[in-house]
Amino acid sequence: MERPKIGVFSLTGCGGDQLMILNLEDVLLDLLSYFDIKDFQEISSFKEDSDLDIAFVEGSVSTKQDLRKLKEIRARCKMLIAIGNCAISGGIQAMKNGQMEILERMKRVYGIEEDIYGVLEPKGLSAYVKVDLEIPGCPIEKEETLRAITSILHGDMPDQFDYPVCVECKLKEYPCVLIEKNLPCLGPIIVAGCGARCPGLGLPCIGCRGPIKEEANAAAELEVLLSKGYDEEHIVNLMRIFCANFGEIKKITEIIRRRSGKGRQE
Amino acid sequence: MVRVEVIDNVLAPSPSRIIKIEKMTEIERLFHVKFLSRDLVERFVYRPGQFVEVGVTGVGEAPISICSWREEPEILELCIRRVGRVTNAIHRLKEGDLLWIRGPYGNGFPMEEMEGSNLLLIAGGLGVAPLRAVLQYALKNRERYGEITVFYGFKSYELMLFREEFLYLFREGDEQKLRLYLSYEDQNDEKCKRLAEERGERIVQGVVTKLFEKTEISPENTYAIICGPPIMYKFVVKELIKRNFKPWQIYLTLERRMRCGIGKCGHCIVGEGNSIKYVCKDGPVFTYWDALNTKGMI
Amino acid sequence: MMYLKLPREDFDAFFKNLQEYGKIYGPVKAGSSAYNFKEVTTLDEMDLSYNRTIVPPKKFFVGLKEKIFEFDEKRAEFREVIEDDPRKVIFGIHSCDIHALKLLDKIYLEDMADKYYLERRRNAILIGIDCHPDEHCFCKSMGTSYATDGFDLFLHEISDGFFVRVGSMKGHEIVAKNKGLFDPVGSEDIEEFKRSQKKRLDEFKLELNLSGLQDMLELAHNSQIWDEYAEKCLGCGTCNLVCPTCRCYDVIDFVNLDITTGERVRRWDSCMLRRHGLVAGGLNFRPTRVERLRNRFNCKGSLLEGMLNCVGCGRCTVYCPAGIDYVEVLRKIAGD
Amino acid sequence: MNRERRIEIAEITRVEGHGRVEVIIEGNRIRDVKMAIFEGPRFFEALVEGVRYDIVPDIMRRICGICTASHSLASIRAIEKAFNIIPTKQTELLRDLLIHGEVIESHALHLFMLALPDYLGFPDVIRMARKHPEMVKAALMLKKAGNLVHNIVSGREVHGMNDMIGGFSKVPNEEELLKIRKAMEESKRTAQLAVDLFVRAGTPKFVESENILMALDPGEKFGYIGDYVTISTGDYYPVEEYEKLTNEKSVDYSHARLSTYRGSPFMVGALSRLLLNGKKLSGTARELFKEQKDLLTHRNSLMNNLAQSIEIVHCVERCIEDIDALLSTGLVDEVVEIEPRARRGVGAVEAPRGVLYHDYTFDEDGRVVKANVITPTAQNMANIEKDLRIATQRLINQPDEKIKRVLEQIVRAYDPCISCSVHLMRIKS
Repeated sequence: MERPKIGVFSLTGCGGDQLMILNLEDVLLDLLSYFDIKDFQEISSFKEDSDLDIAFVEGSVSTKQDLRKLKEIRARCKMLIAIGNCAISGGIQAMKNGQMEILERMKRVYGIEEDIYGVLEPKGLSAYVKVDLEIPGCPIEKEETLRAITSILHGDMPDQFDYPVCVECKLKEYPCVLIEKNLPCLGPIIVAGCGARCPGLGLPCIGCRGPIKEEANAAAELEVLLSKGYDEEHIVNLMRIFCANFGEIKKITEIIRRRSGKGRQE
Repeated sequence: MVRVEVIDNVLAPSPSRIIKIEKMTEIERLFHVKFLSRDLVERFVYRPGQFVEVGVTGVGEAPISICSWREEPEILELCIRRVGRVTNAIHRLKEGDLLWIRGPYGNGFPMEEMEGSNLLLIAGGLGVAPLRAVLQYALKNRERYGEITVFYGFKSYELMLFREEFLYLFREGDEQKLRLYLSYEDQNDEKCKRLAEERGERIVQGVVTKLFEKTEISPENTYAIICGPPIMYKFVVKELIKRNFKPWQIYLTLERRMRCGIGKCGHCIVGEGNSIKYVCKDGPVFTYWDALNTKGMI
Repeated sequence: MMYLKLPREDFDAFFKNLQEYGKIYGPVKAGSSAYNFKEVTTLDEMDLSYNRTIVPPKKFFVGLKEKIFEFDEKRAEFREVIEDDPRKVIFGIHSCDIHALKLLDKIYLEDMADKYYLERRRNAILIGIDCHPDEHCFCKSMGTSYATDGFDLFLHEISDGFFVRVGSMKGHEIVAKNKGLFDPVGSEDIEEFKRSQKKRLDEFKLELNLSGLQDMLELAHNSQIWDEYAEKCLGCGTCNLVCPTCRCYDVIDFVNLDITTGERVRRWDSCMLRRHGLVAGGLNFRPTRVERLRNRFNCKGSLLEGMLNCVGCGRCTVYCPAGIDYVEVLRKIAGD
Repeated sequence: MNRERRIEIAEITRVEGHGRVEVIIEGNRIRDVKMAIFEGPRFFEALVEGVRYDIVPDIMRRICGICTASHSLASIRAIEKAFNIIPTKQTELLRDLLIHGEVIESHALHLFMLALPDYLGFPDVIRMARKHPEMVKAALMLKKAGNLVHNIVSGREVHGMNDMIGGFSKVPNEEELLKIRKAMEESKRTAQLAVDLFVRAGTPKFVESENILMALDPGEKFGYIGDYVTISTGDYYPVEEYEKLTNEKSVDYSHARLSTYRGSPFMVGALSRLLLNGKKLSGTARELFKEQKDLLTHRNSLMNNLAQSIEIVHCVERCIEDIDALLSTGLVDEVVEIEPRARRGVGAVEAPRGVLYHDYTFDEDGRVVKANVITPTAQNMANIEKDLRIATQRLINQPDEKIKRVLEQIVRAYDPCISCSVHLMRIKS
């Protein structure tokens, strides 16, 4: 079998998803040996501008330069795999999307009003190009990633998680932190695959794998958390950490904004 | 604990060799598979309308109805449409490759019970696959059945499954006392139009229910057997009821998510309140009477 | 049935002697108010006054998530994965959970027995224990508050020990082997047992009227009640995963790094999840939460397998993050 | 007329994040040295505005995938200081363990997988592994030992969640800690191998020049957490006054706004820590530090790699020491009451690549009013440019390719983490 030609790229993000691949210490060398690596800036100075069978891309599209780079990658690869929450939905940096204009963010942090970066409101890859597979997480899970890769090498597309963290939480027999500790757990609306890491540590799920697309009942989750005594603003901030670009969450932000009579902070 | 019938691991699939692959359409292929174990061939007794779980290692299993019927089931024919992960993987396989098979499962059509009666087979699209097994069975045991009428609807000539076979029956079926009617949906289908020129009384443009206009169907001593996309059932049943078919004269075969095929995994449960059934175990063949009593069945 | 008394001072010895029948699993505190069946080596690791475990003891017979096969493509091999020693003692199982296992037995063992379930079930010892209902228990209404069979031994606490019912040959063997630890029951013990059972029945607060339930469910097909609860429902699947009578499982294949070997895994599934009714090609037989919710209540309220598919353990209500009360829904359906 | 000569590294490889180097030479004079960053900004300080304190660390630790625990701890410490929360001894030990684990993971990744290929002449670790499989495997196991600390103490390798304000949600148990201990025992040899490799590799001298060094004062023992900054000039400041130290200024030789101390570039990171706090080292690391004292000069920033390797030895031993201390007293679950206050807090830790500051101001409900983060790479930028300038000047007669290789090596020696240093960095593309 000819080794698939791959590239690993990053747009705007923390580098944590590429790092998770490197964190597969036990199998890393074996895994990499299946591929003909043409571009992997984080670990290699070798670079070849060839066509690619698979491109792994992490990070969000947050600048015009990101967008240019993404389009170039898409044009040269057969299969585009978005790795991590940033590449799927814009990630944590999208948290204030629709709430604070990007230039306002620039002003607050850098004290300048001029757009020297060519900034775009952070979004995931699929907002701009066709994405063949999304591996969620902030960061991605090693096991899920490995299984996706072996599945692809086997000739198939991997089976993806489309059920909530609650399922895994029960499979692991963890006590429910929402019920037992009244913690603001987002588990019911967030995609599983992490093995319910946070509830397993007695912590609430903060949603780093993103919502179950077209399925998460965010409105009901809001009601549940309100009934636990959390204030609207905090709940919305919480949901927005990783899910700000999703329709259901946007809707909730709007509802709360209208309810509290607050305008956009501009 | 209840009485237990011990067979070896019922979830363990058996290796079967793909001995022939026929391309039927862009997305449908006919796989001829042969069991590797002689033992299994002997154990594998099935009736038309039953299905098998077909598996590809590393991907999973999918329920596929058996579309052939032979006394000696050394070779099974499976008409597989490429729609999901498993069927995609199956389509990537080549002649000589292995498929992993479990079964046969489900109740199948009550062929003995229908002996002495007329048969009306109504198939839409891929629904022709299980009905082909019924047809093969009935033709092999031709003397046991009365008149056989087949309605077969498809989108276009190119998408017609088992084209050669059915065109042969279309033209020569009368010799075996079989009346085959065809319907095609594509108005611009030149090849079908030519068939209509050839034998207009047996082919019509439109949906399969249009074929009821082509011929007199009597409910007298007749069983109707339907298989097609879910949307088709309601319309076909309506026509049959209009013609005084009783609900127990109508057989349907259903599709559901069936992970285990043996009434355990729970995915195919259908119905409400008083009537809840497993499609894989209690079906996939049901009468319309069952459907009337089981909400959500069709 | 055979009745014996296990004096309190022999309890510890009895527990220790059970170890020869396999690892012992008992109710252990998991959170501030939750319990799980976990392996225990001493009596005091358990809390035998527990109300309910998060997941039911079904996990001992159908693993929560377990490898069932390994395959090897090069060798054209499918190998079943069955544990070496399936012997287990489930200590302190409640009557409702015993009833649930009777239903699971019908599903997994009647025609085409599931080998994994069978092996484990045959090798497990079930030791029941009396419980006291809390505000969510409605097993009395479901007729499952008392187990007449389906266990090997059943322990009923009385003032100076346990009133023991011997429910099977295996149970009989155990008491025979531990003869010295058991006493015959005296008339006072019988009176105390009777009193305690009466008292226990009086403790039930929650009731559900079952009469005509299946008709009520069918008649509620178009009811607004489903919409109302579907709006509240998070669709998280918890109710199914904690249910002792839910039987659904899903199967997934994984490929190892060598790309030619791999495993087939089965995992508990839930009919509240979108994929449950989905077939290849994208058609979903239960596309919305309303349909899924209605389906779940219908399945639980049905007589599938010839018996009620709910044992009144209260888990689905207790663990529902949206606070949906199972009994409340059924009462509304029935118009109570 | 002098011809303009441009030397450009379009994208620095084997570093975290995206950066570019450009040098413009006119005749024998270097007109311009730029290290530009083309990493998209993420505006973390704006993201946490209005956010309640308890989810601030969850957001802020996502600034960086590599030094995630450092950001986490800096963030937590800032909040604890603002709310006057005093962590328990057990918490302090677990945090110490966590950050030492992080340094092992990060340094092992940098030294073996990113930097070493330079010295041994490979484009990457994958190709290096073909020639030196055993060494690379050992390095991966060392890295894994560091990650094991992340996993057990913070919950996962990247963006752990178990370390929180006031302590840890789930305190690791004895069995888990012993697992780390075992991994560390097994890592000792590889850790020392790293030192050998970098000593033997020899370090070029083309950047030799005066460097101002800056590091946190770790207190009694060598370490990575502290509340005061010590500087090679002899100055000493509480971290609350960090703005005096990291004054970001437009300087005449750069297009970027760079951190300078009293107008001069300075250096943070392993070399600074060793040279400023090395006398606080103990055990094998102390011996090695003494042995290599001559090599480890503050005048050669490329020595940062050797310093990192000695730090790994220190970290491996320290993890064992921390675990022994934790086990000797037994582990207990601790609950800390948190009462938000309308106050400011500054938390600092030594990230693997240098001092990291988090600074928050809260309102009375514990919501962030203002936040500021200064990363070590941002602080090093001015010094990197200074070194690039000096090296180019010395190698001016060499061919472009050679200069490029050297420049990239210099940047890499600082182990820059560009993606988290976007802050305060002005790009020019």
